[in-house]
Amino acid sequence: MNFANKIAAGAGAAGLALFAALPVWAQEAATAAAAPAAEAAPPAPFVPTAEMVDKGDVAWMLVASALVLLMSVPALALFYGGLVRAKNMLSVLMQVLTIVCVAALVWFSWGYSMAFTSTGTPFPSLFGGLDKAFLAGVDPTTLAATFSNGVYLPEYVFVIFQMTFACITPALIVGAFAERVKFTPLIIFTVLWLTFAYFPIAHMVWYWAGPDFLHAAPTDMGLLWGWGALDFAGGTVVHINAGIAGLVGCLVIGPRLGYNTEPMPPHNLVMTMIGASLLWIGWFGFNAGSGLEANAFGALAFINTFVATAAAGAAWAIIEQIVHKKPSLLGAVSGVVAGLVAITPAAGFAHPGTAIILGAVASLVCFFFVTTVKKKLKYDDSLDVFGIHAVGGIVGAIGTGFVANPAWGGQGWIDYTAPVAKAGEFDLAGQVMTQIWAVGTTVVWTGIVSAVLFLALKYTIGLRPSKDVEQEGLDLAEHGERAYNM
Amino acid sequence: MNFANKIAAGAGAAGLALFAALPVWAQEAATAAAAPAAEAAPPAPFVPTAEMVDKGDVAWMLVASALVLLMSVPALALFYGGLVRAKNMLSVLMQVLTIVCVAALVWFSWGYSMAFTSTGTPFPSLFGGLDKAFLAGVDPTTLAATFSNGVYLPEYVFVIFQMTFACITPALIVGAFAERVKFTPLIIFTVLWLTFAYFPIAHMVWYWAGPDFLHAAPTDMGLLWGWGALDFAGGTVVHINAGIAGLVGCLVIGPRLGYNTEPMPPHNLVMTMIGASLLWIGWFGFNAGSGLEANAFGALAFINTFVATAAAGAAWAIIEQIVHKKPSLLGAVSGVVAGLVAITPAAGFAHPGTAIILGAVASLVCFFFVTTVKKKLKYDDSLDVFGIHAVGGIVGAIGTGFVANPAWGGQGWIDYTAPVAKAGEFDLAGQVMTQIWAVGTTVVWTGIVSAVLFLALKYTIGLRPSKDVEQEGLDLAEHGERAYNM
Amino acid sequence: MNFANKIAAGAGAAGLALFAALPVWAQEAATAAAAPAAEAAPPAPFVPTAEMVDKGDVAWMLVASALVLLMSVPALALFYGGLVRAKNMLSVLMQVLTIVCVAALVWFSWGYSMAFTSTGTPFPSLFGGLDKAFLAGVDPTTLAATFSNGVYLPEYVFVIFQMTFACITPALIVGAFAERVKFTPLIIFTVLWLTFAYFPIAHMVWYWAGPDFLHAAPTDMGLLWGWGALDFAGGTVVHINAGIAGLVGCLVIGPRLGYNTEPMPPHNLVMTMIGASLLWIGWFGFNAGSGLEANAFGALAFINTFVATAAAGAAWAIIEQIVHKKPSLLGAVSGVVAGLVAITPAAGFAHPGTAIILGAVASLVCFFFVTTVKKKLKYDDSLDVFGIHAVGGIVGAIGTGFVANPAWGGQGWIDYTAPVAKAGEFDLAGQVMTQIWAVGTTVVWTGIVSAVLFLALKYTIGLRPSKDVEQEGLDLAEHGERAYNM
Amino acid sequence: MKLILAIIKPFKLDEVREALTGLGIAGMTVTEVKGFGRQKGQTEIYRGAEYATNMVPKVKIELVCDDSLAPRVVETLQQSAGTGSIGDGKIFVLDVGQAVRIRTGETGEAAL
Amino acid sequence: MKLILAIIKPFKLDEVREALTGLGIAGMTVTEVKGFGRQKGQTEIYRGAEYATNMVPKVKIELVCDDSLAPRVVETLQQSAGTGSIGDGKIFVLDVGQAVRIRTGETGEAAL
Amino acid sequence: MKLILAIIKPFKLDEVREALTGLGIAGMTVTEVKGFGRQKGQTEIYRGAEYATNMVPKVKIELVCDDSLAPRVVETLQQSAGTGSIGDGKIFVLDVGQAVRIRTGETGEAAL
Ligand SMILES: Nc1ncnc2c1ncn2[C@@H]1O[C@H](COP(=O)(O)OP(=O)(O)O)[C@@H](O)[C@H]1O
Ligand SMILES: Nc1ncnc2c1ncn2[C@@H]1O[C@H](COP(=O)(O)OP(=O)(O)O)[C@@H](O)[C@H]1O
Ligand SMILES: Nc1ncnc2c1ncn2[C@@H]1O[C@H](COP(=O)(O)OP(=O)(O)O)[C@@H](O)[C@H]1O
Repeated sequence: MNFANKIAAGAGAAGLALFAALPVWAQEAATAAAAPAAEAAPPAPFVPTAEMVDKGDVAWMLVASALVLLMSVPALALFYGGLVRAKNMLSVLMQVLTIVCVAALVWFSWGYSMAFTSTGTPFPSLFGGLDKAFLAGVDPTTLAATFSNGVYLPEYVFVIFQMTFACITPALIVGAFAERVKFTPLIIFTVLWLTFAYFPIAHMVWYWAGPDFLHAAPTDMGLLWGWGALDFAGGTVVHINAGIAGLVGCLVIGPRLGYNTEPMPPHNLVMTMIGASLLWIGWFGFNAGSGLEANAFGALAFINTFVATAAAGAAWAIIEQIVHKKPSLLGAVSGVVAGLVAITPAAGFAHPGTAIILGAVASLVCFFFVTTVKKKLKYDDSLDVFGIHAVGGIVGAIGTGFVANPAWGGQGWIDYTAPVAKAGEFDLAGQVMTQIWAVGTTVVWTGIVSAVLFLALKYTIGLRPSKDVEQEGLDLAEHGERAYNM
Repeated sequence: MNFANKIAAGAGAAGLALFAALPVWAQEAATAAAAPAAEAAPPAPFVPTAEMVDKGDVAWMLVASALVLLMSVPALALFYGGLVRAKNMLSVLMQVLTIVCVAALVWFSWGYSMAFTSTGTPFPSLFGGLDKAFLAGVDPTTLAATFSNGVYLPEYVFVIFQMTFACITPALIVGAFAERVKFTPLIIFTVLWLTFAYFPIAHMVWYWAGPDFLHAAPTDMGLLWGWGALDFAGGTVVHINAGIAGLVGCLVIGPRLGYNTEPMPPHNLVMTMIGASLLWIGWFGFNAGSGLEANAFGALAFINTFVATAAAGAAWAIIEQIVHKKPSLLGAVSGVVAGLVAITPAAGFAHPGTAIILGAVASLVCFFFVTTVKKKLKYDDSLDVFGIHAVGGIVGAIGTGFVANPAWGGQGWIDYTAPVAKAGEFDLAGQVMTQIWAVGTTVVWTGIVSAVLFLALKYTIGLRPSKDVEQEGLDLAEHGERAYNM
Repeated sequence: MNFANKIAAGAGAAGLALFAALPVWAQEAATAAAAPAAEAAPPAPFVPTAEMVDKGDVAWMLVASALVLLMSVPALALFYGGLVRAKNMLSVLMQVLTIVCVAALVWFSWGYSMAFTSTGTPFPSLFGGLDKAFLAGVDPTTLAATFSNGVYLPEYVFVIFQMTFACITPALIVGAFAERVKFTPLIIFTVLWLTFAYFPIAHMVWYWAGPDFLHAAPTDMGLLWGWGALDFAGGTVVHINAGIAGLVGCLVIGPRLGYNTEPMPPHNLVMTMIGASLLWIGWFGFNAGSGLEANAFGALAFINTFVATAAAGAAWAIIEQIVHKKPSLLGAVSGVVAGLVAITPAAGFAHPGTAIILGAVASLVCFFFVTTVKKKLKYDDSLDVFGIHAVGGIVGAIGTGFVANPAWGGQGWIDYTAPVAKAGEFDLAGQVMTQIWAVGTTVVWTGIVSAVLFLALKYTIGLRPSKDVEQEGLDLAEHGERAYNM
Repeated sequence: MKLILAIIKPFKLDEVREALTGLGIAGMTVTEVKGFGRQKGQTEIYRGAEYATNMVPKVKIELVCDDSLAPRVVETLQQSAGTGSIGDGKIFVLDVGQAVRIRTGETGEAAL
Repeated sequence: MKLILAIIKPFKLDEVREALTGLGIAGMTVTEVKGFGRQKGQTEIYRGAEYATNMVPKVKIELVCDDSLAPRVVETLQQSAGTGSIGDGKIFVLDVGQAVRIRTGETGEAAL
Repeated sequence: MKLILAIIKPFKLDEVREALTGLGIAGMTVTEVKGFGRQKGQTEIYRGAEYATNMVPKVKIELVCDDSLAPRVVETLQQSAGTGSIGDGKIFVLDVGQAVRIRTGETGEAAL
C-alpha cells in the first residue's frame, strides 16, 4: 500500500509535491517488461490476467489480513481493557468488538468504494464515489494492483486487507474517552467518522491507479499520494487520524469523575500485556502485509517492525529506570506500542538500523507526552490514544522522510510515471517537508471532522452517561453484565 | 473442501441427488486442460506429479491448519471456560485439551483412513476402511487432490488440515453438559463418537475421488456428496453433528444441580471474549482453508466469514437492545459465533451481500432458541451448543442452498463428471431440498449414535459425578487443582 | 534449518563425526540438477538469483517467524506467569518481554554475524566474526540458502526467522529462578549469555555453507554440524541450552524463601493454559518453519509436532491418573510442552508413528524428573526449566538418532558433499552416538558459560533481591506495579 | 442489637438468604473467606508439589438485628445452612452497641 | 475501645479515608464485600438467563479506636460516606476488650 | 467466649496457623483485606500517573475461643506473626455471646 510517487503533472510539476517512494520492484518489473505486452501497453490498454496472480502473495495477504483483525479483537480490546477499572472492562471490550463489526459492514457497503475508486465523485483526489458500493462489480475474477508492474492480487484479497484497517482505526479512538461514553452515540460516531474522516484520508494517502496504469492516467490518484507523501502502512491514515480524533473526543466529553483525585490504576495488567503482545504479532501483518507481496520488501517491513519495536520497548524501560528508578511492565508495553506506531509509515523504507533509532526516539517522545505534557495540560486521555498514537504517528511520519533516505540505507521512492516503475531521485529536505504537510493536512481534516461530529452528538443525543452510571461502571449500567463473577 | 457434484449415475440419474457445487476453477482447469496429458488421461490413468504442487497453497494450508487448532486451544476452551462458574473452569479447559490430544491420535490411527479412503469397506459410500490406518502409505511424496484439475497438495498437508477438524468437533460437544460430567467417560465417548459419528459423516459429506479421477470412477464418493449436498467447510459435519450430540448428551445427563434456582452467571467474560475473538481469527483458516488453495475462492470464503460474522454480532446486539434495552458483550460474542457457524457451509458459495443476510438471520434465530426455546423446554444446554451450533448450523446448511444461487451472486456448483470440471446448472428448489435431506441425514445419524453411546456409558461406568463433587466443583474433585489462587 | 551432513574431510574422514541428515530434497534437487548451470557450478562459482526465490516459501517463513515470536510474547510469558504467585506475575511478564526486546537488538547488532558467518573469526567452526554486524551487507537483494539446491530465501527472511529463536531461548531460562531474581542483572546476563553460549552453539549446530556451496567449501560449517549431529529445529541449541543454563542459575541463586515449607500454588492456571496452547500453535512455525520451505517436509515436521505433542499431553494425564488418581490440567499442559520440546530436534526426521512414541516417552521421563528427581535433589527449579526443557530436549536429541532411521520410517540424512544433495547411508548406532556427543558438548559448553556468568554477577552486582523484596513480591518492589487491582 | 456472624458453605448462600428474608431480615453483608477447621481441604498436587490445603472456601455472613430477633435468626441460619456434613460452619453472636444508617443518620434499631 | 464496622459504597472509600485521617485515625482495615439490603442489584441477563443480583458490591471498614473518639468517628463516617441515596450503608459499633500491636506487644489504646 | 480478630502480614499466615494449631485451636476463618496504618504502601506509577497506595495487602484472622484460652492465643499470635518491622498488624479481642455449630446445633464452647 501507499508508496508515494513522482508525478509530472503536465509539463512543469509545481509545489513541493514532487517526491515519492519505494525503489526496487524494478527488478521484478524488469522481468514483466520483457514481455512485449507490457511494452505495447501504453497505446493498447493494459489488461491484467489471472496468471499475474502468485499464490504465495495470496497466501501471505490472507494471513496478513487475519493478523490485522487479531490486532483489533482481541488484542486492542485487551490492551485497552486491562487499563480501565474492573467495572468498565466489558464496556471497552464491547465497544471494540461492535466497532469492528459495524466498520466491516460499512466498508462493504460504501467504504471500499469511497476509498479505492476515483469515479462518480466530484473530487476524485479527495474521495471516491459509490460505483463499487456493496462491492458491485467485485467478484473472484477481478484483480487489484500491487506496487509491481504485472503483479496482481484477486480484488477480494485487497478488499479484505483494507477492511481490517477500517476496522481497527475507529476502535483505536475509544481509548481516549474510555470509562465515560455512551454506547449508542459511539457507534453512530463510528459510522459517520469512517465516512467523513477515514475513507477520505485513506483515499488521499493510498489511492492511485496502479503501476501499469498510472503513466496512462497520471492524475488518477489521491491528493497526498500525489504530493509524494510516504506512508507505508498507515501512520497518517490510521494512527494520526485516530489519535487526533481521540484527543478531540476526550476534550469534548471531559475528564472522568474523580480524575486526578481518585486513584484509577489499571485493573488487570496481564490483559494489557497479552494485548500488547498480540498487537506486536498482528502488526507484522499490518506492516509487512502493506507491501502487498510476499517478497524481500515485505521482509524488510517485517524486520523493521521487529527491531524498531524492540528498541522502543527497551527505551521506555530505560527512561523509567532513570526517572522513576523502576522499569515497569506498563512502561515497556507502552514503548512497544509507541514503537509499532512510529515504524508503521516507515516500515518499508527504513534500514533496520535507522528503524531502531526511530523506534527509540518515538518511545522517548511519547514518554514525555504521556507523563509530562498530559499532566501539565490536564486533559483526560484515559488510555493515551493521543499521547501514543497521534504523537508516535507524527514522529514516525516525519521520521519517514529521514529514514527513507537512500544515503542512510533507506529505500527512497519509486517513480511510477514511467511505464515500468524505477527508482526516483531523493531530496531529503523536500521529502521531510512533504511529510510535514501530509501530517498537517491529516490533523486538520480529522480534527475538524471529529470536532463537528462529537459536538453534534453531544448536543443532540448526548455522549456521556449520567454520574450514577459512571460511578457504578458502564458494564452493569450500559450492558447489564459484570466481567468477573469469581 | 467438500463441494458437491453432479453425478450421472449411469444413464438416468435418479432422486433428488442431482446437484452440485463450486463454479469457477474452470479457469484454472482450462489451463490444465491445455496440456495434452490431461486430455489423454481418460484412457491412461492420470498420475499427479510433484510439479502440480504450488508452494503458495502449501504455505496457506499449513497456516490454515494452525489457525484451526487455535480454534480449539485456546479459543474454544476459553470461550466455554469463561461461561462456567470458577469452580469448574479447569475442568472445561482440561476436557477440551484432552479431547484435542486424543482426537489427533485417533485421527492418525484410523480416522483419516475411515474418512478419506473408500477401499477395504463394505459400504464405501458411508465410511472408508483401514488401508491407510496409522497413515500407512502416506509419506512426503504422496499427494492429495484439491478441487481444481491438476492442482495437488502434499498428502500430509491434507491429513493435517482435516485432523484439526476432527479435533475441534468433539470438543464443541462438551459445552452442552459442562459442569457435570465425569472426565474418563467423556474421553471414552470421544473416541467412540469420532469413530461412529464423525468419521462416517465426514466421509459421506466430503469424500470423493478428486477432479482428475471422478469421471473415471463416477461412484467413488460419499453418500451426501453424491446427492449434491453443499457443505463448504463443515456445517453438517462439524456444527450440526456436534450440536445434536450435545443436545442428546445434556438430555441424557440431566440439568445441573440448582439449574433455574441458583444464579450461575459466567465467571469471567473476558476469557469468553478472548475465546470468541480467536475463534473468529481461526475460523478464517477453517473456512478459507477449506477451498484447499490460496486463490480468489479462498478469498471469497474469507470475506464471507468476515462480513457474515460482523452482521451476526451486530444483529444480536441490536435485538438485545430492543428486547432487553441493553446490548451485552455476551450477546455480541454469541452472535459472532452464530454467524461463524452459519456461514461455514456457505462460505465459498455466497456473495458477501447474501452472506451478511445469512449471518444476521442465523443470529436472530439462535437468539430465539437460546433465550426462548431453551427456557420453554427446560433442557440445560449449559453453554448453548445446541442453540448455537446445531441451530446456526441448520440455518446455514439450508441457507447455503439459497445463497449459492448464481442469480443472487452465488457461485453455483461444479460439475466434476466431465474430465475438466465445469459449472453446473443451478436448480434452487432442488438444491434447498438436497440441503434439507443432508441436514436430516446428519441429525438422524448423529442423534442415534450419540444416544446409544451416552446411554451405554450412563448405565455402565456412569457419566455424572456425585452431588458432592458437583457442588464442590469439578476442578478440585476431578482434577485436584483450582484455577485461581490469587 | 540444521540438518547434519556427511563430510569427506580430505581422504580419511576421522572420528565419529561422519554422519548426517535429511533425505529427500533429492527430488527437487534433481530438477535443479537438470539445469546445466548447476552441473557446471563447481568450476565457475555458483551465483543464486532472485528467480530462485519462491513467494510461497517467503509467505510461509514470514508467518513462521511471527508464530515463533508469539511463542515468547505472550505464550511463554503467560505459561510461566500463571505458575508463579500473584505478587510476582508482572515480574515474569516483564522479564520475558524485555529479554525479547534486548535479544532482538543484540541479534541485529552482532548475533546474526556471530551465528551465521564463518569469516573474520579465529575459530570458524565455533563462532563467526563481525563481518555482518549491524546487518552490514544485508539488503533486500541478498539471499540465504535453504536445504535444497537452487532454492533461496531473501536474506532478511532468514535473519528474521533466526532472530525469533535468539529471542525465545534466553527467555526460557528465567523460569528456573522465577520469583527471586533482580531485573537488571538478569538483562546483563541475557546479553552475555547470548554472546558466549547461544551464538556459538547456534553456529556449531546450524551453520554451513549451503547445498550449492558445500562441495566447493567442504569445511565451511559449524563443529557439530560437521560431526553429523541432527537437530532439526533446536533441541540442543534452544532447549538443552536454556534448560542447563536454568539449572545452573537456580543452583547459584538458591531456592525461594519458604520453598518446601510454604505452599506456592500457581496463581492462575488459566494463563498457563493459554500460554501452553499458544506455545503449541507457535511451535508449528518453530518446527515446520525450520525446513525453510513450504513443502512436504515442512508438512512432515508439522504433523510430527502435532501428534507427538498430543501423545505427550495424553501420556502425562494418564500417568497422573495412575499415580495420583486425578489427571490435572497442569499435568496435561506440562506434557504438551515436554512433547513439543522432545519433537523439536526430530520434527523433520521422524515418521508420525515414531513421533508419537518419542513424545510419550519424553513426557513420562519429564514427569519422573519433575515429580521425583527434583524432590529428591531439592533444587528449586521454580517452573521446571531443567525438568522439562533440558530433560525433554535430551530425550528428543538422542531419540532423533533413532527416529531418523529410514528402516523405521524416518527420513535419514542427506549427503550435501555432492554438488546435488542425495540421501546418505544411515548408521543407527553411529548416529545415536553422534547425538549423545552433541548433547554432551552442548551441556558442557552452556554449563560452563552459564556458571561463570551467574557467579560473576552474583559476586559483583548481585543476583538476588533482599528478603523483604522477595516477600513483598517482585512486582511492587522491582517494577512498582501490581498485576491485579480488581 | 446483636451482630450475627456466620460462616457457611458457599453454595448454601442463596438458600440462607431466602430463609432470612422470610424472617423479615432486610439486610446483611457477605464476604468470601477461607475456613480452617475440622473439614480439611483437598490435597492438591501441582507438578508433584503437594499442597494439603487446609483452607476451604467459605462465605461469611454478617448481619445485625435487634435482640429479640436474634434467636430466630440463629435458628433459621442453622437450619438453612446445614447439610449435616462436616464443614457446615459456625454462628457467633456478638453485642452491638450502636447502629447508624449512613443515608439518614437514623440510629439504633431504626437503622437496620 | 470500640470496633467501628462500616459498610459503605466502594467509590466513597477514598473520601472516607481522608476524612478519618483528618480526625487523627492512624489505621483501619478494608474488605471487599457484597451487600444485601434495600438497595437492589441490577438485573443481569446472560444469554436469556436473568439474574436479579440482590448483591451489590460494597466495602467494609473495620476500625478500632478509643471510646472517646468513637462518636466523632461515627459522625465523620456518616458524613463522608453519605450520598443521600439508597444503599449508602451502615455503621455498627462494638466493644473491644483488648488490643495488641503485634510488632511491639503494646496493648490497649497504645496499640492503635 | 472471645472473638480474636488479628490483622497480619500475608506471608505469615502459614506460620501463624501452625502455631495456633499447636495450641489446640481447631478452627479459624481467614479473609484477604487491605490495611491502612503506619506502614505506607508503595508508590505505584502507571504511565506517569502516581498512585500512593496507602493500602497494603493484609490477612485478617477471625477466631473464636473460650475465655481461658484467649490470652495464650493472643500471645501465640503476637509471637508467630511478628517480624519486628512496621506493619506487623494488630490483635483485637471481643466478647462473643454465643456460638453455634451449624452441623449439630451444639452451642457454647462445644461448638468451637
Ligand atoms: N473457632 C473458630 N473461630 C472462627 N471460625 C471457625 C472456628 N472454627 C471453625 N470456624 C469456621 O467454620 C468452618 C467450619 O468448621 P469445621 O470445623 O470445618 O466444621 P464444622 O462446622 O462441621 O464443625 C471453618 O472452615 C472455619 O471457617
Ligand atoms: N442488618 C444488616 N446487617 C449487616 N449489614 C447490613 C444490614 N443491613 C444492611 N446492611 C449492609 O448495608 C448495605 C446498605 O443497606 P441498604 O439497605 O441497601 O441501604 P441503606 O444503607 O440506604 O439503608 C447493604 O448492602 C448491606 O451490605
Ligand atoms: N485502628 C485500627 N483499626 C483497625 N485496623 C487497624 C488499625 N490500625 C491498624 N490496623 C491494621 O493493622 C495493620 C498494620 O498497622 P500499621 O499501623 O501499619 O503497623 P503496626 O502494626 O506495625 O503498628 C494495618 O495495615 C491495618 O490493616
